[in-house]
Amino acid sequence: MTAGTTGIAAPAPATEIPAPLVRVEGLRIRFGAREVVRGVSFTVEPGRCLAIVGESGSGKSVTARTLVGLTGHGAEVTAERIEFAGHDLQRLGERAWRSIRGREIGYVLQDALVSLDQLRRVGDEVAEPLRVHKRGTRAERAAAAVELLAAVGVPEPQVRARQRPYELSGGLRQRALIASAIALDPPLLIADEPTTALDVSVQAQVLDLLAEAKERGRALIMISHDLSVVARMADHVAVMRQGEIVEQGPAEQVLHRPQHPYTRALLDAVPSEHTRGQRLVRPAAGQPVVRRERAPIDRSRPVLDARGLTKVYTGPDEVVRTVVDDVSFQLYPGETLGIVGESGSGKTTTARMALALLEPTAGEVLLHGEPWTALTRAQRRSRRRRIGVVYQDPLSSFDPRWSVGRLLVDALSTGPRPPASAEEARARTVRLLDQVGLSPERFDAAPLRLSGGERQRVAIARALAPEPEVIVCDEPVSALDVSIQAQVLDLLTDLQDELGVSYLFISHDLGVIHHMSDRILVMKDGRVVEQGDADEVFERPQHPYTQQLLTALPRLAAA
Amino acid sequence: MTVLARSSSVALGRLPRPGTVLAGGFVALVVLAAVAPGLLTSDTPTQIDLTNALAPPSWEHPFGTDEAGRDLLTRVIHGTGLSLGIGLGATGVSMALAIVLGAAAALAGGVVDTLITRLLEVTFAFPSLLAALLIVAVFGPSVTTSIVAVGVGSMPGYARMVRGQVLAVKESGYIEAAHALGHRPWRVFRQHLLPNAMRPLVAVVTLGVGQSIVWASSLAFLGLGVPPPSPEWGALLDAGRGYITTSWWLAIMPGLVIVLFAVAVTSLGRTLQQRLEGAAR
Amino acid sequence: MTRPRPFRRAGVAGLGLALAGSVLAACAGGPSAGSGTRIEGGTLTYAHVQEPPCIFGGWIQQAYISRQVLDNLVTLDTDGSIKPWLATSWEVSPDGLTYTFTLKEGVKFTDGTPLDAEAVAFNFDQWMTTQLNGTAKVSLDPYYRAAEVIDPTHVAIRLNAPYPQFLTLITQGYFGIQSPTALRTRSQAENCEKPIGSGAFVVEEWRKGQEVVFKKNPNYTSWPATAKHEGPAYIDELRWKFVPDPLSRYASLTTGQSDVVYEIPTVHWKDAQEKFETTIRYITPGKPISFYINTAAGVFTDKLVRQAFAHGADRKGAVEAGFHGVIPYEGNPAMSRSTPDYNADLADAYPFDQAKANALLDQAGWTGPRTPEGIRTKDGRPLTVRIIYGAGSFITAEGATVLQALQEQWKQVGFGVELIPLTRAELNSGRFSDPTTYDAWPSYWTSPSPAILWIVWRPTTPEKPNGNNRSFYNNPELARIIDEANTSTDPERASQLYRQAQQIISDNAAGIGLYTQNTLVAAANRVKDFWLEHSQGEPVFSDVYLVQ
Amino acid sequence: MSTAAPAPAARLRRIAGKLLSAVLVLLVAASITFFVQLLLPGDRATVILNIRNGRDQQWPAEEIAAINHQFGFDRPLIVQYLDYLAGLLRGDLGTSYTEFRPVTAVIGAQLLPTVVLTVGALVVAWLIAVTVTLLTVRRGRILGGIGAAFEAFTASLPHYWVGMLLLVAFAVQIPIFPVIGGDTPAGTVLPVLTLAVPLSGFLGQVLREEFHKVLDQPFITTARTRGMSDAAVRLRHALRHAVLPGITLSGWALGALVSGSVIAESIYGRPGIGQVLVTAVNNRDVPTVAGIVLVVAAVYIVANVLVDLAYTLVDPRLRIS
Repeated sequence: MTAGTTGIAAPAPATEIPAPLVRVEGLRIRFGAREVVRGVSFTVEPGRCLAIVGESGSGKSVTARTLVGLTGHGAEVTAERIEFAGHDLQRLGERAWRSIRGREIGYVLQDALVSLDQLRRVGDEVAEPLRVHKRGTRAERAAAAVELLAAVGVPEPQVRARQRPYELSGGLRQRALIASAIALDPPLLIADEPTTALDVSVQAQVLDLLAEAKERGRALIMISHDLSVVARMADHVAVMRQGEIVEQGPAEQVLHRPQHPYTRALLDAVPSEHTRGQRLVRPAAGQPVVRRERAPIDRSRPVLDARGLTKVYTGPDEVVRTVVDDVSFQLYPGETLGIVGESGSGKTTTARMALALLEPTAGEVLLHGEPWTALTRAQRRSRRRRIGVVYQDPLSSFDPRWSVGRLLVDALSTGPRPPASAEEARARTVRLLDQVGLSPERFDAAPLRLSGGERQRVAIARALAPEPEVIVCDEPVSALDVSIQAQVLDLLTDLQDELGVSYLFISHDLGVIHHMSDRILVMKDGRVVEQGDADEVFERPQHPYTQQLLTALPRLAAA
Repeated sequence: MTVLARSSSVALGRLPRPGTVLAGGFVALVVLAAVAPGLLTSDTPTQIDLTNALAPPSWEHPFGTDEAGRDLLTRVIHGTGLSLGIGLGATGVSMALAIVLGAAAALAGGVVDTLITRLLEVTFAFPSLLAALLIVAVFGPSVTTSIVAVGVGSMPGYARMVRGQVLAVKESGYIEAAHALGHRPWRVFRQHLLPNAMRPLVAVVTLGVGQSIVWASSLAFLGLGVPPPSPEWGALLDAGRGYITTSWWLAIMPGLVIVLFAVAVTSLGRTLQQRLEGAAR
Repeated sequence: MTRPRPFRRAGVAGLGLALAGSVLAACAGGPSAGSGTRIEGGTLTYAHVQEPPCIFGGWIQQAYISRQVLDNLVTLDTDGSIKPWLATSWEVSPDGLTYTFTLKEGVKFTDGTPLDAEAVAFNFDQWMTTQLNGTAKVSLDPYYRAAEVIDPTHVAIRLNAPYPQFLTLITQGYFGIQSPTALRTRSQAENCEKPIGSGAFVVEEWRKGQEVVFKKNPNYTSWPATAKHEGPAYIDELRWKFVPDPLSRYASLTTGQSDVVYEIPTVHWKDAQEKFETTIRYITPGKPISFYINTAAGVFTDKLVRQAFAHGADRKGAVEAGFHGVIPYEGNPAMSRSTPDYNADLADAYPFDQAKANALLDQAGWTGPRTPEGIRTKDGRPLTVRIIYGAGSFITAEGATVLQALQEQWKQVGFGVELIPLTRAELNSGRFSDPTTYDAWPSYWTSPSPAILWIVWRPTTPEKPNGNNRSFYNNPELARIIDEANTSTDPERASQLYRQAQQIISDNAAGIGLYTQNTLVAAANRVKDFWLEHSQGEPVFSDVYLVQ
Repeated sequence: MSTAAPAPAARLRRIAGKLLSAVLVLLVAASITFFVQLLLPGDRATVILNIRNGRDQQWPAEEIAAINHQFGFDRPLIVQYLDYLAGLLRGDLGTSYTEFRPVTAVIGAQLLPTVVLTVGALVVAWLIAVTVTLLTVRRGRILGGIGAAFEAFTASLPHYWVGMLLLVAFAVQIPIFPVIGGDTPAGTVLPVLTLAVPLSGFLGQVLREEFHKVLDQPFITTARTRGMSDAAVRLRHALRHAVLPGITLSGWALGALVSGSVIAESIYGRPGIGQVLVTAVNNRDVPTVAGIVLVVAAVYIVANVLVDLAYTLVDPRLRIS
């Protein structure tokens, strides 16, 4: 039997609620002294989707892994009950586990680029569960693989099956990964962050795929940090935090009438058109939303003026790629210009040209109306301090040998008022730290030891140190959890209101962009397809691509 | 994921902790022997006593005595300084060459890079032993020759590594960040590029010392090493090999010392490597 | 890699004594010879040390191996007498200037061409005029004049001066007769790899780096008078393997992978004597391993210092201990005990006497303040002695140990001795021919005849430099005595002059004795009638037969 | 992610470039040897005379002159060099000073045994390394520790020491293998082991390191979630990824193996390039030494091309670019 047929064969009526397929009660997991899951209970019924939501370290992934007996080395799992289809999973031996994995429970990890074996053909990967569970002959399995790929909507499956994962686009890859998970059409499907690292449009398609499995009456457990994604899929939502489920219930209820303050905070933290102009972090429960009031933007003289920026690369194989194609924009004092686009749209390249770290093939950038990219390296050096940068991964932008303090002092020294003495340097650094909401004792800390949020704050502090007029933010929050992201975004807006600095803000996340930007630049394949006032673009998108993006965008409101 | 990573780092199955401790102890002992042999033995390494030649290991002579009745342990201890010196010297030589060539290639790029890479290819294709043979043939066997020969022989490997390192660091975020702050290239090189590129090499160097000593002893085996009566380890081993069937200790003991030292240094080097990698990630 | 072996020099057999001694040693251990049932033919494997570039030539290694395929005019018996080989008889003209040889009838080279007077003459011309075999040349220079064909079976060798040593000298392997046709018509490479002679074996194949395979010559008719049997060789095949590593070499014998092994390490000698019936210790004649003392430059220009050096260390003790009592001490710096006309009075010249050494040094004025290392000085100049030696070649590992032992003792009397081992490349490079490059050089030069004195000690004169006089000791009187001895037709007189020459060398400490060069060979018990030829210890396989 | 295939023209040009650089490498290597040897102390004619006559003495001018003329040493260096290069292009490596034979002949006979030795060693080393790693990596601290310790130990073993011990153990004390086996199969076992054991340590260390990294990869977890057994995961997924750096290393290891073969050959009295090389250097047989360097370099280059091929076979990602 192959998934293709049975998949269509057994549709389950989603109306009446059947008996639970999975029943977990009082699950506790500890690694040595650290207890990472503390008494978690939930059930999943066939044809329904349970979403486990939480931020990193909340224990959601470990919980999921436990259901396939892959909790990890040295894990200590105890529970009042872990049942699958009425069988007690706690008493299973390795052999029994293996018979369940893949056949009874399918598992989808995030980011197929690393979750599929890059050295093997897609077909072999997809069909592996069949081989492992001794289904069919080589030829039959090969055929099945193609069918499966077709079933998950991979175009020209015969070809794809013979390719290797890295030769497929992110979306197709993720589909292939799902295909292999449903190869034996297991009654339970676990998806751990199935759409993270995917562009919105692809994200939507992948979610549809999972939805379809659900329609076929398969139970679905989805692990995600992204509430909006959850909103689209889940019948039932469980919110996890530090190894506990703080709140669970029907999706509609949890997402719209959250009981627990943490859930509420999470929901508020999600940036979107609604959150525009307000802080994402509520001061305290019940208090009114703080709106930001800001001086009107003077659009007479741009700080940054990009004219017809173009970047062309010629690969070693002599294939010419135009990465950025005739991009022009102006950034005015105190303003935030958002550049949004999917991976490979040329956002970052544009940013690096704006920073004059990359020579444009054509066009130029003016800084305060004066030539910038046109200058020689040496001439630029003296002006560099006027334009700072914050990267997505701050850690890699810190010299691993340097302490926070040294990083900032170094940055200060490039500013207009380099500190005269060590004392002054320290004093000003501490002030900087305070400005970005870090305590003075962080001065001697090694960035490696800081949390993601703290690192990004240090990065921002470093960008601010030379008192620049412009800061280029390249995906500054993409690697952060919702709540941390909220804090960082708030920090950025506060600093803007306080210092009147302009941001060239780059992100793939439409919500974030909408929340932050005054004006927006939508990029696709190196071109600007649409630009204009943020609300304008979001409410009345002109370009079909923009429209497509916005429809694909999962929204909390939509649920 | 994080969980797996953490648990695995516990289970990392390289030399177990006690092993590393042992290694450290042994290396420390060797270094002591190198700087102050007098502390470990009272006899002189060249004290000849032909009447007591080829005595098997005993309390009096833990490593036995050689064909001239010299106490082998004493000779091993007194040879330490020389062997260690050769190991360090050779590694130093090769590292110096490697850093200059590798860094130059990586930084200059273009023609210089291609030229240097070609040169390295040549040296790679050139059996290091032949290099040693020629060097010794030109300058005659001596400590310096051994150092140079071994150093030159092991240079290309390091050079490639340095080049790779520098290239990697050159591309890294913090270098760009430093440029973005408007620092001068030289300062960026001095403050960020060089130190960070050299960091992982620390471990490599420790590994190198061990290998260099093994290498130098190989030269001795081919009669190209340090001339007698010097108690350099390789020379001892070479002198002893004729007696392996009759007086095993002459070949086994120095050999063991060499191997154990190399093992110790290697394990330390690897531990160090992991530390550094840990620090970098 | 090949550990360089000494380049042995021409040599006449040692005194009967020497071999007698060794044969005794041989018979000492093991059951009596001749046991076991004899087998027809068979293959014998011989493990040698070093591989020569060519089968024949001027290097002892080549003498050894070419002996298997080439025959000489005459050979040397254990009593030192000359015996017929290719030449059935010979006459010396009264003036001692002409040697007329009568050749064996019907001898053919293995290429079918006749071995006649013309062939012999051709070979003599080759030796004296081409570079292919320089040792043959120096052995006869400057006495040789011409070779003359009288008739197919008679050839006359004419000399410039009487040279009684002539016959002795041509018994060495360097003087094997080759087929002129082959030498003329074939390429140098061919002759080098497969020389054509009339010997008991022919070269079948030379697997470089491994072995030379000899096949027996079924038509062999020209065995020497000293042969243990008449007729072709008993064995069908001789595999002459090259095994540089001493350990492997001896192990190959003990594990039965080889039948005869050359150069048994002295550590294993006792063991070998217990295990094997045939063990031969052959004491090579000629100059023993003795120090050339540089009399032209450095501290040794002063005779007193040279003598102090000689007294300063217990050479005898060191040698006996260092070589586990296998290799005898030799006090005579000029000639080894197995050489004819050996001066036995010098066997213990300069006994160990540090008091005397110190006295001599004081007398020589080396009384300055000693260096921190305890080295004597004179006018601030330290008494340092640079000893160079061919490590692994002239001086084996054991020899080096002996030197190190002596180094310690010399230090006690205030000599700062520096040991400088030299690779073969350095020795060959001729870089140490200059007097300023060393003070002493232990080395040997095996030769069957006292004529060796002429080669080594002939003074260097502007018109005729002597590159072999490594002591740079130019003593006209010594030269006159040696020359007179060489050309004297009266054996008594010659012998007495040779002895006198040795005395002069020793008294002036132009050389200092150390130990004799030996050849230590052992054969597996299944091997019978294996023997060493007497002029320089070439292994002889044409009489060997194997037993069960 | 998917990358367009390079234009054929470009590929051709790149291959041509590689070939050219390879030839260049060879010529440079040979030239270096040629000149370095002229640096050696002493004079070639003297050496040749010494070797031929088994002497170490000074030679009369006329004899030196004769040799100089015979071998053309009396011509200007540059002429000798150009002449040599011209020969190379004709595939003529010159004639050995000491053996009177063309260098090609001198080397030819000896090349195969050395190739057999080195390649054999490489293969055996891989076998040992893979087995040890597969069996010990991630099998708990004890086993893993033992595995790692074994690798660290073997990696530190000097070739000659291993050779010596193996010889004494398995040829002398327990005579399983011949002491002087030449290049017979039986005689090849110990030499191959001599070179393989230390190398296996090196490979093993790299392999183990990589294995650890790979086993933490998500795709390994994916494989497990499909119900795959640990053994299968190691063999079907992890191993292939883990061998990659080892393959690169193998390319580099060849140089070391050639050097090592000199030692192995001398201990076991085995024919091969190594033996010839050392003798030739000792005899200052310039054409032979240069010839050997040329051949070794060529073999090395070819080997590395093969290694690259192997690499792309295992990791197709490298085919592009």
